[in-house]
Amino acid sequence: MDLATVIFYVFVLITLGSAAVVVVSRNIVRAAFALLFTLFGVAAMYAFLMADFLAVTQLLVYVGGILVLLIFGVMLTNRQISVDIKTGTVQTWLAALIVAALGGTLAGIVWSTQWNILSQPPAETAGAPKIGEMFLGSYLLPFEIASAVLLVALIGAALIARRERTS
Amino acid sequence: MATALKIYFTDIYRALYTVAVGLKLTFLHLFTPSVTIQYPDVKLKLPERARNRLYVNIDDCIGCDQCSMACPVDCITIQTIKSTPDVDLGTTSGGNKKRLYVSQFDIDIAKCCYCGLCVYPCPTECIVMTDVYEFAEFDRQNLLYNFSSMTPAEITVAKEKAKKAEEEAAAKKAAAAAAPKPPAAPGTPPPAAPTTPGT
Amino acid sequence: MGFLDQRFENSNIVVTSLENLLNWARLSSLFQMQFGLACCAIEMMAASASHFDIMRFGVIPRATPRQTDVMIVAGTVTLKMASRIKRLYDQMPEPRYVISMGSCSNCGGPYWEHGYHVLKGVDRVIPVDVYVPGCPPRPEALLEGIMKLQEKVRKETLVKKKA
Amino acid sequence: MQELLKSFLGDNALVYIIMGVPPLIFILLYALVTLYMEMKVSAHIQDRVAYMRTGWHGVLQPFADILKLIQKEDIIPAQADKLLFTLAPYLVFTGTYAGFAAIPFSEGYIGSNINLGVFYIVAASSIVVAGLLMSGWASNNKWSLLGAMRSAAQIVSYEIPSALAILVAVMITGSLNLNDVSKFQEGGLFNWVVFGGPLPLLQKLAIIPFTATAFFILLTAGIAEANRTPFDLPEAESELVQGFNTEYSGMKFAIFYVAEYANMFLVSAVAVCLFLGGWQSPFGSALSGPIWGVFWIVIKGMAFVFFQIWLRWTLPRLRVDQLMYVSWKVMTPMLFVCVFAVGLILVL
Repeated sequence: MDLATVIFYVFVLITLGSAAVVVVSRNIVRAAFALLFTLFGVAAMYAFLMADFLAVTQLLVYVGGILVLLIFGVMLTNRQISVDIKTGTVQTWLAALIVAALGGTLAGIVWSTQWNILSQPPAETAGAPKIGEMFLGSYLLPFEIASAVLLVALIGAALIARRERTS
Repeated sequence: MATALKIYFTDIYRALYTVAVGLKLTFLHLFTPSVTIQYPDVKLKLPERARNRLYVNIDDCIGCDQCSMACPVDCITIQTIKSTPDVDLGTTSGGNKKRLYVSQFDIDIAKCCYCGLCVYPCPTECIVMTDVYEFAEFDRQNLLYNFSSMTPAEITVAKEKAKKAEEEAAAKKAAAAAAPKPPAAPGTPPPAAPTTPGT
Repeated sequence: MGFLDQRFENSNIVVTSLENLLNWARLSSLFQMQFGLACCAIEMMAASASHFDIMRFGVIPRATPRQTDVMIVAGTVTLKMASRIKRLYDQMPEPRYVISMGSCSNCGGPYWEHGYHVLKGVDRVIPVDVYVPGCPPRPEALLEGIMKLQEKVRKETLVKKKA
Repeated sequence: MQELLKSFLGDNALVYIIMGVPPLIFILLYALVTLYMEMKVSAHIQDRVAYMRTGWHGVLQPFADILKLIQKEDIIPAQADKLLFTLAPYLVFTGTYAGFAAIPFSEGYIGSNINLGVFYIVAASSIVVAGLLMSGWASNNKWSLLGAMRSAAQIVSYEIPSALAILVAVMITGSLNLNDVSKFQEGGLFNWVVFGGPLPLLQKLAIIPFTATAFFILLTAGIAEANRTPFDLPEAESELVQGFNTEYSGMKFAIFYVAEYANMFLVSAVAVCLFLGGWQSPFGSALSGPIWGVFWIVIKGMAFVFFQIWLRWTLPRLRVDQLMYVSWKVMTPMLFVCVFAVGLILVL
């Protein structure tokens, strides 16, 4: 086992361990911070798959953007008076059923997938220039629609947040 | 609209301009020689009438208690013992004859507020403010300065002598005033009530 | 308690040189907890300003007690403030030192007799290492107090005290 | 350097680990120097002298400070979240240190020669935000929490102008790899991107105002991201008692301190690599080469670290609304103009 494999398993351990903390932890802020390590570990997985653009984007968008917002929200609402936001266990049976179904599906996929590791990185499809060309070439329409949706969301948020002048 | 835009751009311009002015000023100060006095090596010369630590020339003190009365914070404690006519306590540098033993002359320098009011009433100019200001201590007890030069043994001797003399004087007075009259209670008026320091 | 304080049974050459090094570090980097309470604070500011420059001794003001080494209590400690001083002193990490600056914090100063509202000396709530007399002391006097404290720190030892 | 090590050691992963060590050594040495420089510069700006009693002009002071911080009691408040409280400073430092991987210290040395250099640095700095939030929350102290909130809000909003300013440089150089960007600016002072890069003269003259603006804004946004004055609201002493590191003492505080200084150099180095030629010598081929490369990038970076210190002792702190105003209403629109104009000039 060479060093790269060891590092890979360390990242696997970090990802799975922190994911377990996210699920199990009763302290919601700790769960949110554990999510940081999960997302970070996933980014590392992408890096191992030679998808470095995806890895960095994962880090930037999920850790830098979404997670920070999440933590913001959790921290601000965590200690509100008379509202106790703590995760408890409810509807165990239903949850177990859904989890079993989901887990079964995932296990099936894992079982049926051909785990052939590529000896050469797929350089042509993963690099930033290629992704950029695809966005502005064959996938221009979805890309533009996505940006229009984001713009609408942004304007909507501004409208909701804006205080009424009169009244 | 146009004015709003104008204000917007003027604000940006002014922000940059003022920052530049500030930066220039601080940059020039980077090269002005510093004014720092390297204290333990170089010391500032104090003004002539600087008031710092008190000093008492106990040889000149006549125990008149004036400084203690003048002190606004009562940090001076003086106790005196009357001397008998047979002892000569010497004279002060000004030529006054000393009549009292100064058995205790304590200044709690920790309490002192360096106002200098004790200096002016002193008839023999024996209490002065010096220019010593470096006298930090590890223990506050060391800030209680004892200026009296008398040892405890000397104090006991002097006290006994004074007591004897007093008794003799009282007896003499009683004898002179004949038997029926009760002896007057003389007793020296006590000096300013000594107070325990630090309470 | 500090990192290595009183961890050694007896003193030898290694311990002594380590001691010297650590004491040197301690005494030349005294981060300051400002406690300017009255007129002495003005002199404390003067001591930090250009002419006297307390930073020459490695004294840097820090805002939070967690990062400070020496608390300079400068001024009249009122009874109300005394509890705060105690609390902030408790928040300072070991090794910590206290300089009491000026008559008021030394023993109550002008208020020692009739001050119904003044703590008669800050040493009644926290242990004081150096007393700087003066009302208020000159900035140099504070610097001398710092040097006195450095003298004290230089003599500290890592060896466990014999009971 | 990487190839050389590979020929020695064989194992790839080991090479990567060894490649990661030089920035760490650099950060520690640089932090000591900057610690000293900051105090001396501040003192001389105020006509003082600072640090005179530890060695010649107090040069040993940083060592005394660090040695003292090691000795200090390590306090973890009773009500704090012990795990997160301990983890936070390391996370902050890791985020900053990770950024150094993509900085080319010389032609021959770059921690990780990936194609996404700058993009990666921007992403890595988001770990710092998470670390700061963690420290603020775990301290269980209202000032820490407020400081961390402010810090996160500030860094997140200043990432936008800095990303746009990076975009301006990247449009000209056509690469995200800082080593390639530096190579692109070969040939002396006037081929640096801030002077338009090695473009034809006419294009160059047209592009200079926009690149200069972008460079200036990148530097300012960098100061904001490093939480330095005048954008030091997160640790405003007078209102927030050191902000997120209120409760930190001893070594944990020292790590925050080093991370802040490292961040200062990181933002300076990014600006230098993108706009001022990175490890390129300003005199063309004279005084260039791998060793001189290290010298030039460190000198340029330190110049901007000095600039940050200089600015710190010149300007007072901004208000929160002013801070956001500068980011959203001044820098971002200006950079949109810059990006548009640079694109136009490059296409024409």
